[in-house]
Amino acid sequence: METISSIKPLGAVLVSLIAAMLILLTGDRHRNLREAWTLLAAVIKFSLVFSLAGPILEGRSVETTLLTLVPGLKLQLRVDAFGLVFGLLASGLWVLTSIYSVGYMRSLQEHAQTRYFFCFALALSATMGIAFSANLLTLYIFYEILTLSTWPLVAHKETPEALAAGRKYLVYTLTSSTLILFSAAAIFVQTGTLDFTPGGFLAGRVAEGMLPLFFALLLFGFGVKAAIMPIHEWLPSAMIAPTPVSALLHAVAVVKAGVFGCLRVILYVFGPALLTQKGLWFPFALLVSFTILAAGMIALGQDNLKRRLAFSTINSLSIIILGALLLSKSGITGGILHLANHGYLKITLFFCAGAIYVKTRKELVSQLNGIGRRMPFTMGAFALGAMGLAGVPPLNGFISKWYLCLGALEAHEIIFLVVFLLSALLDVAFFFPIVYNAFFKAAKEEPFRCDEAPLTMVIPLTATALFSLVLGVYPDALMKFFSITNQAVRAILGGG
Amino acid sequence: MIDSLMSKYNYWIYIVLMMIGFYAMIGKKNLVKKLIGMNIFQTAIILYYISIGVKKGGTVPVLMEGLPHAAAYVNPLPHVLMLTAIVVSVSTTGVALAVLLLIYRRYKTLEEDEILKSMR
Amino acid sequence: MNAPQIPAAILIILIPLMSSYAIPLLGWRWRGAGYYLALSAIGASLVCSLILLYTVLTVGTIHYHLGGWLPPWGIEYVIDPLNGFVGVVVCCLSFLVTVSSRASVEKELPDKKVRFYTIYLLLFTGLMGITVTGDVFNLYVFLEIASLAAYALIAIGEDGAPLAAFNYIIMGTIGACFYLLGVGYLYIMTGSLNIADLAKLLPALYPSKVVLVALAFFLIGTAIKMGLFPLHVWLPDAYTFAPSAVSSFIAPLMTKVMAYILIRVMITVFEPSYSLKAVPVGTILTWLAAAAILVGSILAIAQSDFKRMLAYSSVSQIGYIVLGVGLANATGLVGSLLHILNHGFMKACLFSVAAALMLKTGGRNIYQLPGMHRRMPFTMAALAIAALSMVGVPPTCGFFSKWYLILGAIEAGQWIFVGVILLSSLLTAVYFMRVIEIIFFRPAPSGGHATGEGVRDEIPLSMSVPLWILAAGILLLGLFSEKIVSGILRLALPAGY
Amino acid sequence: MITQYENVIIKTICRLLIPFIQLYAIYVLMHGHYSPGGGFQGGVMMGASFILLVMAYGLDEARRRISVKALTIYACLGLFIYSGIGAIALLMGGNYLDYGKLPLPLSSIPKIRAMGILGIEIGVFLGVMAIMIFIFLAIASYDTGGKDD
Repeated sequence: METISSIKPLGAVLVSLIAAMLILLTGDRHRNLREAWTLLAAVIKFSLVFSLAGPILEGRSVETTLLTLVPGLKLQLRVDAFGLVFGLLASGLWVLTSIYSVGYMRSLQEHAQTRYFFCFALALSATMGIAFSANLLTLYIFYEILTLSTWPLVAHKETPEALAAGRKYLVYTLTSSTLILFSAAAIFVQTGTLDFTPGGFLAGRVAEGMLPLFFALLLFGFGVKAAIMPIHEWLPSAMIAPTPVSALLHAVAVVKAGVFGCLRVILYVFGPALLTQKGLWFPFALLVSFTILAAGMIALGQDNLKRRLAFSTINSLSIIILGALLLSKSGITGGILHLANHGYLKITLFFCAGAIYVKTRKELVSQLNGIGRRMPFTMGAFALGAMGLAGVPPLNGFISKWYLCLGALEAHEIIFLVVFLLSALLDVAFFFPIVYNAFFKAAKEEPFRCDEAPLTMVIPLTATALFSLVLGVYPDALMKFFSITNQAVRAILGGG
Repeated sequence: MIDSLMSKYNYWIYIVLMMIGFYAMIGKKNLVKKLIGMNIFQTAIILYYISIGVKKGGTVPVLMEGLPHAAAYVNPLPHVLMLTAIVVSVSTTGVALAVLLLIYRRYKTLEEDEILKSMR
Repeated sequence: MNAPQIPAAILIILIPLMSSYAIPLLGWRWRGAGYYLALSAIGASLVCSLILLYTVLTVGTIHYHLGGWLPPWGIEYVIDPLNGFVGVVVCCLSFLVTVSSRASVEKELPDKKVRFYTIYLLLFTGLMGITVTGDVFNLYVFLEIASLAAYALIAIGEDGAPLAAFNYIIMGTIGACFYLLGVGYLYIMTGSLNIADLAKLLPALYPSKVVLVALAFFLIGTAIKMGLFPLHVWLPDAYTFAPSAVSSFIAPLMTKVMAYILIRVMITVFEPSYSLKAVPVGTILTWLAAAAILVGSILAIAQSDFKRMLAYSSVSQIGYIVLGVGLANATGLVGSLLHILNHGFMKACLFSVAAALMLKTGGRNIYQLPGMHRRMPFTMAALAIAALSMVGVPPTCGFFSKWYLILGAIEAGQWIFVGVILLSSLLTAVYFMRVIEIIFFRPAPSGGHATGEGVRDEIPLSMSVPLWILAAGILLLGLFSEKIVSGILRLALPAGY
Repeated sequence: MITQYENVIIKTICRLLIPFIQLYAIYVLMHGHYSPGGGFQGGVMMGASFILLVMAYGLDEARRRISVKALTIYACLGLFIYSGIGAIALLMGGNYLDYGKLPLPLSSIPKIRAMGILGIEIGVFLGVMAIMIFIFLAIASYDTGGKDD
């Protein structure tokens, strides 16, 4: 594969870092200027990432080598098709979330907004770094930065519960990164490299007996952020964070970084060939299947809207991982596509939850009767997002689920096909009552009038919802997710 | 058995002295006694060094008429080293005494347990 | 072999030594002289150490013969990449710490400035002497100079300081005496005190039990001096009660230099194949180190006094350094040496923050710190960086020494120590993240005496500039650690590795 | 606080002994470089003579004869002589403490070396004497506090 040296990947990482510094320097005194930095950085970042799509689609990869970290390992950024999907997703949604954040934070007159925007920008830098890391150590570095920069966001409210949630978040994520570090070091000692290679680089270079250990440690290491079931507990607690944080970080950046890490491990460290040969994938596939179903069931019982969304997130994340674990062409395609599609759908839902909270201070599902008449745009978008997650055509969720089901068939594992279908049913079961109640059950005394959240919030959530629709009809729209995904899958399976 | 033990009597002496000092440092509650123990400890080592420089029939290491060979003199180097060690020991004692004065001025006692009680 | 006789090798200790007793003379007329004289002397030493390191790296090992007497009869100073590196670390950190000492000395010891800087320079002289000397007995003398100065400096602190200093004197003297006994046993066997000469003579004598006893004495002596668990009991009190300027000087440097002695003895005087492998010293060291790492971390969690917490964290970090030595392979040793540098920077930064807190609030209790990030944002940011580095978060430097140590442990097949290192970084996270949470996220106590809440009240420039250089150093050393490793540390490894 | 000891015998004997102790101290010093003895031993004896003085005549009398300020100067001066001679050798192009390189108008290198080491011994003598007295005074007058004077 041809490689181009360019500073664009570095630029994409640094631009929000610089913005973070500027935000800190600007401080609370010039709020408009501070928010301007965020927006400016978001737009620049997105255009930088977007400009990388061209070379990738031509089958090349773009690389920035910064310096040698330890002998044999470089701090290196390399954009490949898979990384680009995640990069495009995160940077694109940052633009919208920034607009939304401004509206949300100002409407609620939150405290410590400078810290909030600072950490937000920092987290985005780290996310970009994760997307573009060329090796496991670089990935680990950015992964740790992401953990720490999102900690203040989780603990933002500074109430005892928020602090406790922050602590829980730290305990889970730092422990998990310890596992990653351990296996990275052990793999490095045995192979002398940690560079991601499409199709994996471990085959024949690591002691046979260690493979299951490394696989388990790495998957659990990244799996904590991806909230695989026994180690998911931090995610619902972290929902105490402000809604934009939940939206971007807990539906897009942080948890997706975990999923992204899992997929990197499955597809670029071990590789489909090795995993099929050793049969390592099967126990984990069972575990994530359990997560999918259990999270769906738990979500049914949640009354707090954000907690319900959180469990729905856990459910969807495991679907993505399961897709990749099936190791078949369509399964991997579906997984990567769902990574992007789920981002748009879930952020829509979170945006809606935030808008509802800002306008009405309501957080419980049972309080939402008739809200659709008061906030038609918000709830319309919510309905679209819910349908997308359930896999209703013509939304983008349908496409990825279609591929996932195909993947299960290709792998000749009917049981996982059943899991996918059941999970779609569960999605319907826990989202549609909300939509139904919002539109068709009138609240008792509340007068009927349109009373929407601020424009800065409504525009982003409408945009994401509509874009999900567009992606469903034309999957290659604007960002060419579909082509890029195919590119990635070809590289993985061709190379393996 | 006894012979082999006795032939190395200088070692036994220094070890016994050292252990006495060590006991005083660890076991005594009075800080001055601890300090005295420390001095015994250091002196034991100094004695040990001096004893290893000595040889039977050796004389003072000052060049003398008729004794041209180094073999006739005791080894002066350990003694010179001990001169330095004595200086060190004196300064340590000096500093320790000064610190004891500080302690006494602050707590009006030199018993360790009483000091610890009053610190609480 | 015609080794270069570079005057820098002696000036590096002569300048601070002469300056130290120039201070009381000047002090009659000009009481502020101490600070400037100390600063310029240490600055001159820094320049010397850089010259030395550069010469070592370009020309080769420097031998400097005092009085023109050739070794093994005369005392010689030897600078090879190992102590050239340690020398630069010590000088560099001392310089920064000394710059920042002014304000806290003014606050805590206003009437003892002159004496303070006299002894302070003596301590520095002792540390530099230990670093450059190539003679085991000369090393003992410098060891005692440094220790005596440290006892005195600690004793002038507050509250429990004299008792802490006295305990340190007792323990330190036992340590030094054991070291001296080790020297004596080696002298009986070889008749030499020169390190290079000993290294040549000893291999023939390895079967002898006397050599083994000497090794054991060296080991115990240095272990006491650097506070290796379970001989660390003097350390927490001494670091806690010492004046801020002293603890930020002693904590990062003293134990590191002592660790250097351990490395020098284990690696250069004895051959690693003997001292670490043939006898189970390596195993003993690694297990003690593992215990130190865990116990230090756990005890640190239990503290509410900021300086005491840092002291226990030092106990645990010393464990890292010793662990790398005990692993007896190149990667582990590189990790140790790198950790000497990294931990020096981190601890200097953290204790400088403690000094800043003492200066501005007069207290050390971490539960009194909520809202401090509004009063002293830059200082607290530096604290956060250093704390993250202690936890081992990349790309700060703390991560990289841990990385080498982990690799070293894996190469040695010691999986359990990998677990220990990783577990301890989690424990470290517990106590440092707690501090960060309290400072940054807990709301400041409302009402009461905290009327100054939200008012910017930063430390003076003389403190904040070094602090920020240290904090930036933590980041830069992390990013450029590979340069240090391949440029200097690889050369410092013994031939057998 | 050590006060004057009212005993004629002790006072008289001290008065008689002290000059001889001091003379002997100087003898030990001057012979130090080619026979047993030297700066440290001489310095300790010299210091001891003053300590005897303090014990017999009390602290106040001793303070009148020798001030802390003077002691500090002596100590520093001694150390300066020591390291200064070494540094002069360094300046003359030799190694540190290479007495052979000292610019002394003497006929042969060994003689220059002997003079050099004598200079060193004198420095050590002054330093040790001052420090011994200093330590003793500091401990004897513990109740007066320890500030910069």
